[in-house]
Amino acid sequence: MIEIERVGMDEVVAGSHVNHEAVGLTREDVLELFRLMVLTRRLDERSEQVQRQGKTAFYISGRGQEATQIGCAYAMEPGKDWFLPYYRDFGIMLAVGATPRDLALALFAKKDDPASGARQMPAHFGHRDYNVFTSSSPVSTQIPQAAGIAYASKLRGEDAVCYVAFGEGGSSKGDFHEGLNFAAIWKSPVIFLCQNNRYAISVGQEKQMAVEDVASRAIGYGMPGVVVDGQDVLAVYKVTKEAVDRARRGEGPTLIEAKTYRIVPHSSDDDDRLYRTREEVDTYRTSQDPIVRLRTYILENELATDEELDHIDKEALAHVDEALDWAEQQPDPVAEEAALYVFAEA
Amino acid sequence: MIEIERVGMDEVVAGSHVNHEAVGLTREDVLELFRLMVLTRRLDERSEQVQRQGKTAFYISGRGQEATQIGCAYAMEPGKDWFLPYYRDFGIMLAVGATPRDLALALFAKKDDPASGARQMPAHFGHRDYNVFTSSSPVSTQIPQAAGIAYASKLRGEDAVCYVAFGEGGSSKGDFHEGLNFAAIWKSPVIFLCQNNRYAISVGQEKQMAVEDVASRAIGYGMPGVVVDGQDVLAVYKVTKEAVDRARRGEGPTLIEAKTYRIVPHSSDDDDRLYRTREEVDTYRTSQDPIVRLRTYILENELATDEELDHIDKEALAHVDEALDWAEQQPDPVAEEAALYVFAEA
Amino acid sequence: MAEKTNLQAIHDTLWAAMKEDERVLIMGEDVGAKGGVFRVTADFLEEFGEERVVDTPLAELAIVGVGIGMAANGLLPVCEIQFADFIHPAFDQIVSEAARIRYRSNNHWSCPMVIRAPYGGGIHGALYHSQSIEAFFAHVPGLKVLAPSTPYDTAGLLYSAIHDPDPVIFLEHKKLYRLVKGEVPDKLFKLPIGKGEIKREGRDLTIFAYGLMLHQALEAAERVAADGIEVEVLDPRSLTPLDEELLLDSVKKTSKLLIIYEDNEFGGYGAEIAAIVADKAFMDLDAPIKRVAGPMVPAMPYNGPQQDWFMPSVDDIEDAIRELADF
Amino acid sequence: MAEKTNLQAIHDTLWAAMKEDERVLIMGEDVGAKGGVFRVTADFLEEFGEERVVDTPLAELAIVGVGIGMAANGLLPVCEIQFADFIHPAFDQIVSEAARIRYRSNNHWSCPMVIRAPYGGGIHGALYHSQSIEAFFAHVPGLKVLAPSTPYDTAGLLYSAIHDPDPVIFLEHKKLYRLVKGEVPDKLFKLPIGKGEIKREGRDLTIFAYGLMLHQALEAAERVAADGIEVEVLDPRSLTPLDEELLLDSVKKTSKLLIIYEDNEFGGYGAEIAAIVADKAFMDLDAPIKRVAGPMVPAMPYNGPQQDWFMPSVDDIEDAIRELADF
Ligand SMILES: Cc1ncc(C[n+]2csc(CCOP(=O)(O)OP(=O)(O)O)c2C)c(N)n1
Ligand SMILES: Cc1ncc(C[n+]2csc(CCOP(=O)(O)OP(=O)(O)O)c2C)c(N)n1
Ligand SMILES: [Mg+2]
Ligand SMILES: [Mg+2]
Repeated sequence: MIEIERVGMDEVVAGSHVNHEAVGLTREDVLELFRLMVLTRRLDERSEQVQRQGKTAFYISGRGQEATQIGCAYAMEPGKDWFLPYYRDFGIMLAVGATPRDLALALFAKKDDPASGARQMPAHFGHRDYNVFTSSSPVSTQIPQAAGIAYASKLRGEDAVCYVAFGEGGSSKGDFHEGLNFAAIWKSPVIFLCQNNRYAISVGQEKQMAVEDVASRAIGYGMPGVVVDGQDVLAVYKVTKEAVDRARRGEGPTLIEAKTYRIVPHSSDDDDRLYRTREEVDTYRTSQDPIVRLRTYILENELATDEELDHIDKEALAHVDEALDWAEQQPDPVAEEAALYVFAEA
Repeated sequence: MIEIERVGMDEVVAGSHVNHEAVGLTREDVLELFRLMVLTRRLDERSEQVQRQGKTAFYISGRGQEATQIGCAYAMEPGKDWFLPYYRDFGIMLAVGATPRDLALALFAKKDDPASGARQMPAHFGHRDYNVFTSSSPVSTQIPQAAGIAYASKLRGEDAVCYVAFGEGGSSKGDFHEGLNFAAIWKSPVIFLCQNNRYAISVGQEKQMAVEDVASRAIGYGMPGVVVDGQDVLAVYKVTKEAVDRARRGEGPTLIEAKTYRIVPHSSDDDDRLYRTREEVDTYRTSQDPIVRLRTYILENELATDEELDHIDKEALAHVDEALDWAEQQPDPVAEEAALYVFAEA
Repeated sequence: MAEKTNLQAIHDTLWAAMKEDERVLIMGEDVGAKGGVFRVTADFLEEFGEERVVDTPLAELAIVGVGIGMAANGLLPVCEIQFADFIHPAFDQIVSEAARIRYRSNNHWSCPMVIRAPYGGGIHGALYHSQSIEAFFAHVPGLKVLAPSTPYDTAGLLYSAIHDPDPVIFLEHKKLYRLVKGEVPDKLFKLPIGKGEIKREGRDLTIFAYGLMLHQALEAAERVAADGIEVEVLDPRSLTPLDEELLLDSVKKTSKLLIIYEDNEFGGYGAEIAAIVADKAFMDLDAPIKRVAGPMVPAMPYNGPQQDWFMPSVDDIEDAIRELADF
Repeated sequence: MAEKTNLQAIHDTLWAAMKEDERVLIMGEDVGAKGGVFRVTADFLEEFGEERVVDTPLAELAIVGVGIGMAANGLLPVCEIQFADFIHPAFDQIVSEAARIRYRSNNHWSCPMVIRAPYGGGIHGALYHSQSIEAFFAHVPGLKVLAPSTPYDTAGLLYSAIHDPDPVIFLEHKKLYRLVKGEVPDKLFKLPIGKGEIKREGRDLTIFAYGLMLHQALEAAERVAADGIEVEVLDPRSLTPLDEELLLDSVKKTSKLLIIYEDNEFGGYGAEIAAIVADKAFMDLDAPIKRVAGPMVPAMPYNGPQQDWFMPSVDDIEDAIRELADF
């Protein structure tokens, strides 16, 4: 029987379980990972603010899951590979090439939102330019679709890989089962990334499944399963890189489960005090925050100084502010254009 | 990590891997198992004949899977337990108490068919008297239903167990995934029996899944998984009994996979020469036939003589003949009564 | 009697029904500690425990499939689908299974369950938190589909649904959860399933409407009353079984019919209403049967201008009334 | 030209379309070695290999979901659902996903796929191998639903469907697979989607019918012609988009409409036809709009007497024609 692999799960550390050079990354790569994570975080925080100010109608967040997303995306090849993100994947979007402006257009429900022209809620990602397939609200429907995208790449003899994400809640749906099974049979090049943040809205993992690890399901499909510390960007990079290499070699899909935590309520419509304690949330807000972890690693390894990191952070914030201000001024969708594109226009 | 258990899978034997006394069965029990298996087989053979003679419209068969069905049913308590059979489960039906007459009424599409009044095709089992819930054609829909039945029993503090069957093909559906996951979380007393006969109509197991054992999926749900030689009635009895005992003790569900083989075409509408060789089928028709295996065991252990077994067989055949002749003479459904029971009648 | 919103009416009815009868059980996503995303089951967990207020996995197929099993084995499950838009993964369990348990078993088995589904738009819910789903289910023999639109009707029909011997799809318009208020008896009571109600009498034309559209129709009727146009507003409450007699009687009286629904027009529930009247009350009609309904785009957009473009408005209804009255 | 059955027309069109264009691919249960349970893809596996004639796991959700991905990434998948009755597990992937890929992405993505589904009864298929499913899908914006009923129409529309830029549900009546024969061009050809055809001209009344019911309607029309009743028979071929002009023109000519379908009557596809005509051709009508359709029981029974009770027959249609003609 195949055993599932566990990376970074044996002990709790302050920095990373993995050395960046050991996984083929340079100092510049590490700083780029940091930049992407901080950019994602700042965009997230400002998005929350504008929603609270009543400027946007809805806010949903990947806060706390940045290492999982950025580590994974960094192991893939934007432009060549395919992406089927889920609604918390702001980090994936920024890492594959979408700009803060692109994402801000969706937040403000503006005409030029590249995902949907603001037909959909924010965080329903999609971007033709970067092979990000359109996504929807019904949880997990993207999983079999990823298997199909990967099948087509392989049929044509291309070595593109397809990323698809979902929560541990999403792993309970039939779509997960049928999609993974299909991809395993046909050795389709898919990275199935389960971002296990312990909750599906209010439902804790213990009522979602009777197992500790979603990755253990890989055994029943006949694909490798990996559990990784999702707060550790280098560890996530490492396991994803291995999975991507396997997929490119024609060895089929991998199920990666990143153990992470949602440090904010489910969305702007949720009050998480109804179902979890502040103490529980606090660990992940402090020492287990993925950005704190990477900062610690960088400082420990003297890859940059505090000042250099602060500078990156400041630039990220400026970038985000510019994007939000700009997006807010962009034109709204035109009412009658809602009639377009039910079918291909003649 | 939980390992799956394997019973009778290490070597091929002519009789049984298990001694009947070691699993608490008497000589009488063994002969009763033999009688039920032979009765199932004779009913099956005669059903095929009447269909070929044009007396009935459709024939589907559990031939070759009798040990799996009878061994499993014998470990349960008809009258108290619940049953959600699938369409090959003629053996289950006879073992829980349905008579050959009951089943023959469905074959001939007669008014008094206890399953559906001949509204449904034959083999769409159901029998209120024996807690056999009504079944349908869409594969695997019964699986979450079984979880619900078991949940209700447990909620009321009863120790009834619920049997549910499906093929290895049926294990590919979302219903399987969602049903097993629910039952595992709530430790509902369900025996999930996968009758793996290697084919789903024409689709071989290798295109159905990338694993050897459906039972390996139990690991991903957090319930015990067992693989058993499905041609060995005593082995199936043994593993089912253990699972039933666990379930009654409140320890939750078990996934049992019985390795068996469908020695006939999928149904009277199928021609299996299109997709498998005669040689492949022949092993299972001869030495691996479950009735041959049990007969060998009985003779080896001198529990009965050839003559005694032939006598049981002859009686079974007479029983079946009587039932078919009788059923054929029963009244047809009344056309206008098709309007009844869409809802409860006032 | 007390003044309640639709939401309170549902909450209180469920609560009392669970208090009264141990067989009643709630299941769905987030119905426990969170009390449901709309807080319909707020505080239920503490009162009834996690085995009767079941937080399910994120798996609609299982919510319904497991519910069918519970119903077969003596419980009276009330399944919550978080948003009606997410009922589709359970489509097979509802249509192929729940709806046919009794029929396919020749009355030996049954499926007394309720599936609650918050539906409807106008709340910036976008493509997947705004849909109407009644047309899919009203077409299916073996299901009852209820769409009450006032607190009183909601309370009475929910209690009837829980004790109905067959499966009931219970539709709750999200925008109406807190929008309307009305008197509701303090004790559990049943309203007959299959009976509509004339919510406003009139003789110039009949409007058939339910959900948010019922309230918009009543508002439009008020507006035109100022000009002497008297509109009769029929609330079916139960989409199937339909109170056909009430419908035909009203059309007989007014000779004109305007059907309003939020769902996509083509093949929507209102099409059947038109078909029935065009057959059985044809000779009573003085004008074409008109519809005001959602346009034929997949669902309503998120952004304000396009959402408003999608939703039939009070103005749209008013215009349609005037045009039909003038015919 | 050659004389073919519907089955041969489908087989040959798929074959030629795959020969012509590498992007076309077949997937479904048993489509490989067995060549499909109806033998529509007999011998395809040998010719095109297992990667283009994909035997899928028993998983309809995946058949459609995977197909959507293939279509997004440059292929033209033709998904087979073994029996239309088993399409429901894929309902969410069809309705929430395939139908909306273009709309929800503001035209950036599309879903050029065909979902073939053998439907319809009269073949002792019982509750789960006999159903009509068009009403569910014809209601969904973003889907095209085709129901051709002759070999010629079937061949031309299937080829159009394969190259249509949007998702198409392609319905094949099982009883018609071998029942009718007709001339089909030897080369691939396209018929426009959205165009109906008058299959028989007449001036006394219009019948709207498709599938097996079309052929029964033609037979009934022959019978009454002996008595001087001239029935016009309209075959929509495409259920959505609907050829509304052809329908309204025909009703304008005959002033009477009879709608026939095998599916359950209430909320069935024909209800929309009645609703359109009761609005847009009301002034042309001389009689109530009538329907002959399946009764409101969940589906047709297996046993002969009750199956026959369910199915609208040529006699039923003849009676309805005579009654309407006399009106
Ligand atoms: C099919 C479906 N059912 C319910 C919902 C409502 N819903 C949205 S997100 C969510 C929880 C998802 O949890 P998980 O998959 O763990 O992802 P997370 O939000 O925790 O990242 C639910 C229930 C939905 N979007 N789709
Ligand atoms: C949802 C659904 N899809 C397709 C079918 C058609 N069908 C009936 S049986 C069958 C194969 C089932 O194979 P398996 O589950 O292995 O059971 P077996 O027949 O081999 O015992 C198929 C595809 C069906 N009944 N239901
Ligand atoms: Mg989660
Ligand atoms: Mg099988």
